[in-house]
Amino acid sequence: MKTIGLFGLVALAILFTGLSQSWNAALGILNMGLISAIMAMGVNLQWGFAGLFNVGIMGFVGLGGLATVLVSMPPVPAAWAAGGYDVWEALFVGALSLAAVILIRKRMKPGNLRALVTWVLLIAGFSIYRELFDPARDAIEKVNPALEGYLGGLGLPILLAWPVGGLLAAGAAWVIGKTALGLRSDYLAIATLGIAEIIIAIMKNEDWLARGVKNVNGLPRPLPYEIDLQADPSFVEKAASFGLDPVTASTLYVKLGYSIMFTVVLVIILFLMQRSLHSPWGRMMRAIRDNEDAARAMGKDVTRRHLQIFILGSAICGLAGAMMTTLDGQLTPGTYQPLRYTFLIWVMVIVGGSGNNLGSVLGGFLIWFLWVQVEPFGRWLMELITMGMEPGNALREHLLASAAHMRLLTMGLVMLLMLRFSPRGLLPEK
Amino acid sequence: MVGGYGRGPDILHGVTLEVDRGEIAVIVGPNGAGKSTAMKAVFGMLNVHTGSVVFNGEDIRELTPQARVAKGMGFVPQTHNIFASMSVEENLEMGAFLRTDDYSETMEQVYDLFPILKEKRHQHAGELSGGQRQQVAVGRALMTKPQLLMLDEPTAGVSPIVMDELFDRIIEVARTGISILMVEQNARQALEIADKGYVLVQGANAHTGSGKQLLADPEVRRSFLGG
Amino acid sequence: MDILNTLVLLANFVIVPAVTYGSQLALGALGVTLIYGILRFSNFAHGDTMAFGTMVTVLVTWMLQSWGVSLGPVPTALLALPFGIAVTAGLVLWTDRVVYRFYRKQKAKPVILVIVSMGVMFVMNGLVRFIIGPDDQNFADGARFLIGAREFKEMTGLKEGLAIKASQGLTVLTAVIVVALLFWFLNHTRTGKSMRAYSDNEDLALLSGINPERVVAVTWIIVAALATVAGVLYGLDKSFKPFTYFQLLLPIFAAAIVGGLGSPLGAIAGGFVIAFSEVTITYAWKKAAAYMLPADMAPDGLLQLLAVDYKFAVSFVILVVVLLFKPTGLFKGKSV
Amino acid sequence: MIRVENLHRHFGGFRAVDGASLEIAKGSITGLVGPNGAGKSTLFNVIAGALPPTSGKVYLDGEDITGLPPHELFAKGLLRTFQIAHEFSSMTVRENLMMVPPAQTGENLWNSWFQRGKIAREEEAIRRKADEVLEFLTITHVADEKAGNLSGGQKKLLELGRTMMVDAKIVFLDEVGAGVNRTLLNTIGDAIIRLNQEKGYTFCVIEHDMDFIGRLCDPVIVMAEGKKLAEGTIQEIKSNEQVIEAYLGTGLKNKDQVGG
Amino acid sequence: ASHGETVKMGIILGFTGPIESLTPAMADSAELALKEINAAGGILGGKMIEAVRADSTCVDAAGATAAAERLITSDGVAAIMGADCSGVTGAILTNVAVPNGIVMVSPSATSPGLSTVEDNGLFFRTAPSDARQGVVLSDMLNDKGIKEVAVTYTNNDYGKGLSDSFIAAYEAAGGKVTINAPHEDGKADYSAEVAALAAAGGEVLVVLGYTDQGGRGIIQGSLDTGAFETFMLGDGMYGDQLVADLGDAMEGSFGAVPWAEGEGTTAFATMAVDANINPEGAYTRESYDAAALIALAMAAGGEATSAAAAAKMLDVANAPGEKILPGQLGKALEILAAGGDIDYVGATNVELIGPGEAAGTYRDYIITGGAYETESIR
Ligand SMILES: Nc1ncnc2c1ncn2[C@@H]1O[C@H](COP(=O)(O)OP(=O)(O)OP(=O)(O)O)[C@@H](O)[C@H]1O
Ligand SMILES: Nc1ncnc2c1ncn2[C@@H]1O[C@H](COP(=O)(O)OP(=O)(O)OP(=O)(O)O)[C@@H](O)[C@H]1O
Ligand SMILES: [Mg+2]
Ligand SMILES: [Mg+2]
Repeated sequence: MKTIGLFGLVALAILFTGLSQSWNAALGILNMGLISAIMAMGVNLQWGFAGLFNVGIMGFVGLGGLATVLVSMPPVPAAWAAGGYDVWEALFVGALSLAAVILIRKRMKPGNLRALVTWVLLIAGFSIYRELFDPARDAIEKVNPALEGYLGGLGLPILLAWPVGGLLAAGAAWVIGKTALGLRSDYLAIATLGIAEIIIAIMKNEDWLARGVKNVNGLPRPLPYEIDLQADPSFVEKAASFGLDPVTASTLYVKLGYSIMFTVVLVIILFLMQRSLHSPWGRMMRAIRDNEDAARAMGKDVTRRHLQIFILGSAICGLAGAMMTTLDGQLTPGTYQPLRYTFLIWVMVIVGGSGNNLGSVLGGFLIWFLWVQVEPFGRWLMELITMGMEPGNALREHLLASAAHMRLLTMGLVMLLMLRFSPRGLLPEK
Repeated sequence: MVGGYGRGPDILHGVTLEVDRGEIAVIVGPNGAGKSTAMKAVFGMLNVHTGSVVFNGEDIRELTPQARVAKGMGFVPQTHNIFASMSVEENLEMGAFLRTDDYSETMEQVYDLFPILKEKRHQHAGELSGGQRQQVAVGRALMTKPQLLMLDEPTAGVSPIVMDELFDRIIEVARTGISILMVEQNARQALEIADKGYVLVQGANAHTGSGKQLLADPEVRRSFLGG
Repeated sequence: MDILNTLVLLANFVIVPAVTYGSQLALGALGVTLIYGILRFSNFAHGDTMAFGTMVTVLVTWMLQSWGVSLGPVPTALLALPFGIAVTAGLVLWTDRVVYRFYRKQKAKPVILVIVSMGVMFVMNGLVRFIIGPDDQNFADGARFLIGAREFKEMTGLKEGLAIKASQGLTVLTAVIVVALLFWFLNHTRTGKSMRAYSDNEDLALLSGINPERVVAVTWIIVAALATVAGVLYGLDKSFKPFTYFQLLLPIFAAAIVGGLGSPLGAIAGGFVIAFSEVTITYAWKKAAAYMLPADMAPDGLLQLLAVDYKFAVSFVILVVVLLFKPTGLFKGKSV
Repeated sequence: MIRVENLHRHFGGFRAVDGASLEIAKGSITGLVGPNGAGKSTLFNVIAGALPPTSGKVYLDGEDITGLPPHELFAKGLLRTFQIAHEFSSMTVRENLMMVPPAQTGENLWNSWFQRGKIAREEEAIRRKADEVLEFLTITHVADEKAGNLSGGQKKLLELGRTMMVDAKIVFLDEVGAGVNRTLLNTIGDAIIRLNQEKGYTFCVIEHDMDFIGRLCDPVIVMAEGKKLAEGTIQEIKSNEQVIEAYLGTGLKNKDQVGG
Repeated sequence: ASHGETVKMGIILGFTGPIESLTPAMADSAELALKEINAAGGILGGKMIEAVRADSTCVDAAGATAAAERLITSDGVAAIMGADCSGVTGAILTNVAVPNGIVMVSPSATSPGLSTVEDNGLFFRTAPSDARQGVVLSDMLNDKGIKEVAVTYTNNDYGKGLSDSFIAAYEAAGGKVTINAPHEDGKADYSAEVAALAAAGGEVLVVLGYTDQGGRGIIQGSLDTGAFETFMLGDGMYGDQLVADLGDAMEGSFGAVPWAEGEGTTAFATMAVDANINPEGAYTRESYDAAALIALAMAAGGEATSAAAAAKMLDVANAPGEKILPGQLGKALEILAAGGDIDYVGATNVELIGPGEAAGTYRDYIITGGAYETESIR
C-alpha cells in the first residue's frame, strides 16, 4: 500500500514536471531516474542483501562508460599501425609477470628467497613493461592528437556495449573481490573507494585507450538523431497528426525510445532480483549478512557467495554506466566524481530503504528528481526571501548571488527530513 | 511491574520483587521467562507502564539509569559487562565515576575480595578469561558503593572453582550490609545462600519463598531446578 | 657522491612538505577517528566542518586585522582561532541536538548515520559558500619563512636550498601539541576516560553513571576544535577555499582508515603514510641520483616510479596494500 | 574419529593452545572441561576451521583436515556451536533453522530464477523439519520472532537446534548449558544421548556443570593452560588432585555459616 | 514584435563544483552585456532580454543536461550562453541544444574535440581553441631564448589539449621539455607534483592551469621550495589575485592571454569595474562577448530565435562592418536596425573562424612591479 502510494507520488512529481515545465524535462528526469534506479539496485544487491560496503560504484560506472567507446567507436587504423599491437604486447608482458609473481608466492615457502624472487620479478617485469609500453603509447597518442590519438573501438552497435560494460565491471569486480573481499566493512569500503579512484585515474590518463581527459564525443546512438527525424517528412506529418511541432515530437520520440529501453532493462533486473531474494538464496544471503562466522559454520561458502554478489552488483552498475554514457552520447572521464557517482547512489539506496529492491528503485527516482529539481527550488526560495527588500540592497544582492548554493543546502535538508521521518528508508526491509 | 521493550508487546505481566538490607534475593526461572527483563526494568532500562519501583521508600520510576546509580544501585548485566579495551583498574575507576569522595579505600576492598584483579590491574580487561571478567564486572559494580547490587547470571560459563569463589564473595558482600538481587541458573547453589527466592514464569511470579523453602518444594525442583 | 646535497634535496622536496601535509591530514583524521570511535559512524561532514571553522576564523581574523591587531611574526589567525572553535562547537552541538541525537536514540545502523552526515555535509557546504562565497580567501599574515631556500644556500654554500615556511613550522608544532593534549585528556582525565568507556560499551557506561549526552557533547566539542585547528593550519599553509576542504575529505578518510579507524595513534600514523606515499612514489629521483652517482653514470630518464598522473591512485594502492596485509589498519582499529 | 596432534595456537605472544594432543573416539560423548581461559574454545575454533592453527595437525577419520575452511568441514559432517551465541539476529527463529540444510536447490542463483516448483517442494520439507526441532526445544512460540530478540538461554537452544537440522558425524558443543535452565538442560542432555545412540552422532561437549558432564560424558578430558591435563571417567577426574586444584575446587567455604 | 516583450537567454555555468569560484563573475559579465542592451531599448524594437541562470555543475553531464532541458523546454530560452567545462558543454550540445535547435555560445570550452562535434551549425565559442595558444607560448619562449622548460597542466581537456599543442610547437622549434606533469584541480596538496617538476628541472616552469586552482598551488609550492623562480603562464593563469597573493615572487614571470588590442579591452575594463566585476577574471571578457554576440545576432537575424542567431553569428562577429566595442552595443543595435553591417570586436577582439571559433589575438605580458606589463601582441 505504502509502496504504491510512494511510487504514485514520484509518478505524480514527474507528471507535474511534465505539465508545469515540459514533457521533455519530465522524460529527461525519468530516463536518468531509470538509470539511477538500476545503479541503486546493484548497490542494494551488495549492501542490502550481503552487507558488502562498496563505495567504488564510480569505478564500475566508469568502466561501463569505457565499454561504450571500446565497442561502438570506429577503430583508428593509423593508431593501430603506430603502436596498437605493441601496447597490447606490453600489457600482456605486464600481466604475465604479475601472474608469475602470484604463482611464485603460492608455490614457494615464505622466506628471504621468496621475497627476493618476488622483487626481482616485479622490478624486471615492470621495467620490460615500461620499455615496451612507453614508446608504443607515445606513438599512438601522436596520431592526430586533437581529434584521435587513441586506438578507437570496434565499430559495433552501441547496444552491445551494455552487456560488455557489465562484463568489464564484472571482470574488475572479480579481481577486486579476489583480493579485498576478506576485509571487514569499513576497510572494504575504503579499498573499493581507492580502486574506483584508480580506475578513473587510468581512464583519465591513458589517452591511447579512450582519449583520457580529452573526452570522446559523438558516440553512435541506438536511436535516430532528432534532426534527422525533423528532416523526415513522414515523421513531421505523423507529429502534426498528434498536434505536435516537429522539434518537440522528435525530442520526445527519442527520449521515449530511451525510456522504453531502460524500463525493459530495469524490469528484467528487478524481476530476477525479487525472485532470488524470496528464495533460499536470499535467505542464505541474509544469514551471511547477519553473521558470517555462523554462516560459515553452517556450511555456507561465504567467500564464494560474497564474490558472486560483488561481481553481480558491480556488473549491474557497469551496465547502468554504459547505459548512461549512451544517453550522454560522450565519454568524459573528468566528470566522474565520487560525490555524484558513488555517494549519491548510496543516498538513493538508504533513503529508499536498503534490503528492499523496490525501495532502491523508489530511491533512485526520488533522489534523482530532487537532485535535478532542487536547483530551481533554491533560486525560487531566495527570490521569495528577497522579495521584500529593495533592489540594490547589499544583503539582497548577496542572497541572490548565493542562490546557486541553495541547491546543495536544499538537497541536504530534504534528505535529512526524509530520514528523520523514516529512518530505515521509505520502504524498509520487511 | 508491567512493561516491555520499545514498542513491542509486554514481556512482564506483573512481577513483584523485594529485597531488604543485607539480604540476598535470587530469581530463577526458565529461559525467556523475563528474568533479565525484570532486572532491567528495576534499573530503568525499559518502559514500565504499570507498577512502581521503590528504593529506600522513594519511588524512582521516573529516574534515568544514571540517576539510579547515584542513588546507590549497581547492576552487572548478563553479557557485555566489562569495558574490554580498558585496563582492570580503569574498569574499576569507571565504577566509581559518580563518586566525588576518595574511592581508593573501596578499590582496596575490591582487590581484597578478588586478589587476582590486583595482580592484573594494568591488563586490558578484554584479555582476561571468562571467570576473571565476571570478577571485574562485579568489582566494577561494587565500586559504586551500592546499597543494592543486582547481578544477572554472574556465574554463567564460569568454572566450578571460580563459581564457588564468586558465591563466597557474594555472601561476604552481603555481610557488609549490601542487598543483593541476582538471577541464577545454577539455581540450587544460589538458592542455598538465598534469603528470598523468586520463580518467574512467563513474565509473572510463580513461586515465592525463602531459598530453603523453594529448594524443598518438589514442584519447583522438578520444573525449574532440574530434579 | 654528494651526500649533503642529496639530503638537503630530499629534505626540501620530500620530507618537509610531506611532514607538513601529514600533520594536516593527521589532525583531520583525528577528528574523523574520534567520531568513529565514540559515536560510531564515518562523518562525511568533517571536511565541511573544517571549512566552517576556518571560515569563522578567517572572518574574525579580518576583523582583528582591520582593527590593527597583530601578533608580529605569528599569524593573527591564531588569535582568532578560539572564536572559530567556539562558534564551530556551537554549530556542531546544535547539529547533534537537532539531527544526530534522534538516530542515536533509535540505535540506528551506522550506515544510516553516514548518510545522515552526508545530508549535514550538503547543508554545511551550502552554508559556508552562502556566507563567505566559493572563492579563495587569503588570511595569512606574519612572517612567511623560517628559512628561505636562497638564504639557506648562502648560509651553507650548498647547491641545494632548504626552505621551511613559518606556516609549516607552526603546523607541525601545533599538531604535536594538540595530539599530546588529546592523549593526555583521553588517558588521564575523568572525562577522557568516560569517553573511552562510552566508546567501549555504551550500555555499561550508562550503568556506571556516565551521562551519555555529556560524553557526546564533549566529543563534538573536541572534534570541532580539531577540525578548526586543522582547517586553519591548512588554510594558513595553502589557502582557504571551500571546495578544497570538501576534497580533503578523501585523503583524510584514507589516513584514518589506513591507521585503523577509531585509533587516535593510527590516525596520526595514517596521515603520514598517505602524505609520504603521495610524495615519494611519484618522486623523480633523477637529481638525487645525479648527486649520488659519478658524473658519467648520471641518468637520462627521470627515474620516476610512476608519473604524477597517478599520485592519487598510488596513495590508494598503498592503502589497499596496507589493508591487505593488516586488515584493520596499522593500529588495530574497530569495525562496525 | 578426531585426532589432534601437538596443536598450537598463539595470539601474539600468548599461547592459548599450547601443544594439545587428544583424541575423540567414534560414537563417544567426550567431555572437555578446564578452567576459564584454558583454551577450550580456541581449540574448538581451530578444529572447526574458524581459526588457523599456529602449528600441529587435526585428523578426521585419519584424514588431515588441518586448516580446512568451515564450510568444507561442515560438508564432511563436522558441526559446531558457539560459546557466545551466533544467531542470525535479523532473521526469524524458523529461518535460522531453515537456512542450515546444505546444497538446497534454491541456493543456486540460477535455480532461484527458473526452478520455482522444485524449490517450493524442498522448502516444505525443510520447514517441517524445522518445526520438529522447534517443538523439541520447546521454543515453538517464538518461531516467528527475530532471533536477535531471544533471551540468552533461548539463543543457546537455537544454537543447538541448528545442528539438529542436518545429519552430522560429529558435533562440537561449546557450553550449551551456560545460562540454560537446569530442567531444560536435562532435556538437552537427553536429546544429546538420543542423537548419540539413535543416529550415531559423536559429540564433544565443553561444559562447566559437572552434573551435566557426569551424566553424559565418557571420557572426560581436562585442559589447562593450553594442554591436556588429564583424561578419564568422571569419577577418575573428580578424584584427580591436579584437577581439583586447578578446576573443581572444594566447594563453598562459607556454606555452613549462611543463615537461612 | 511589439514593445515590452521579453526574450530569455539561458546562462548555464558551473555555479557549484570545481570552478564555482570563477562562474559568478562570468555570469555577471554576461548579464552586464544584456543590461547594456536592455538599457539601449532592447533588440528588435523593444524586446528586453532576460537572463535565466542554471547550474552546469561543470562535472555532472546528466545534471547539466537536465538543467539545460529545463531551460529550453520549460523556461523557453531562445539561446544559451554556456556552458563552461568542455565535458558538460558537449553533453548539452548533443543531447539538448542540437535536438531543440538552440544556439550555444560557450565562453570557455576550449577543447579541440568540440570543433568536430555534429553541431548543425549551432555551436560557437568566444574562447580561442587551445591549438593557437600553444604556438604563441612556444614563440614567446623562443624569443626569450629559453631552451628547456618543465610543463604542468591541469588534468582536463583544456590543460591536456593546450599542453599537447604547446609541446608539439616547442619541440618542433627545438626546445626541450624535461617533464610534462598533470595536476588535478581542487586537491589538498601539490608537494608531489612540485617535487617531480623540480627534480626534472628546466629554466622556467610552464603552468597551464587555473589561477585559483591547482595552477596556483603548484606555483606557490615551487616558490616556497625554491624549485622554480620564473613561470610561464597559460591564459587560465591570468588574474590579479595571483600577483596580489604571491607578490614579489612573481616578478619576471610571463605569459600570454587572449587579448584585444587596446580599445575593446579597456572599454570593457572600465565598464566592468563600474559594475563591480573583476575585468581580468578568467573568461569574464569571453562571457560578455558571448552574451553580446547572441543578442546582436538575433537583432541581425530579425527574429529572437536560435535559428536567426545561428545564421547571422559569423556575419555579426566578423568584418566587414562597423567595429563595435563593449559599451557600444546600443550603437550596434541601431546600425543593425537600419540594415547596416557590424563587426563585433568586443572585449576579446572576437573573430570567429571555420567551425565557429575565435581566432584569437594574444597579449604577451611580463609581471613587473606587481603588475602585468604588455610585451607584445601576437
Ligand atoms: N531487546 C529485546 N526486544 C524485544 N524482546 C526481547 C528483547 N530482549 C528479550 N526479549 C524477549 O523477552 C523475553 C524475556 O527475555 P529475558 O532476557 O528477560 O529472559 P530471561 O528470563 O533472562 O531468560 P534467560 O534465562 O534465557 O536469560 C524473551 O521472550 C525474549 O524474546
Ligand atoms: N582473539 C584472541 N586474541 C587474544 N587472546 C585470545 C583470543 N581468543 C582467546 N584468547 C585468549 O586465549 C585464552 C583461551 O581462551 P578460550 O576462549 O579458548 O578459553 P576457554 O577455555 O574456552 O575458557 P572459558 O571456559 O572461559 O570459555 C584466554 O586467555 C583468552 O584471553
Ligand atoms: Mg537472562
Ligand atoms: Mg570458552
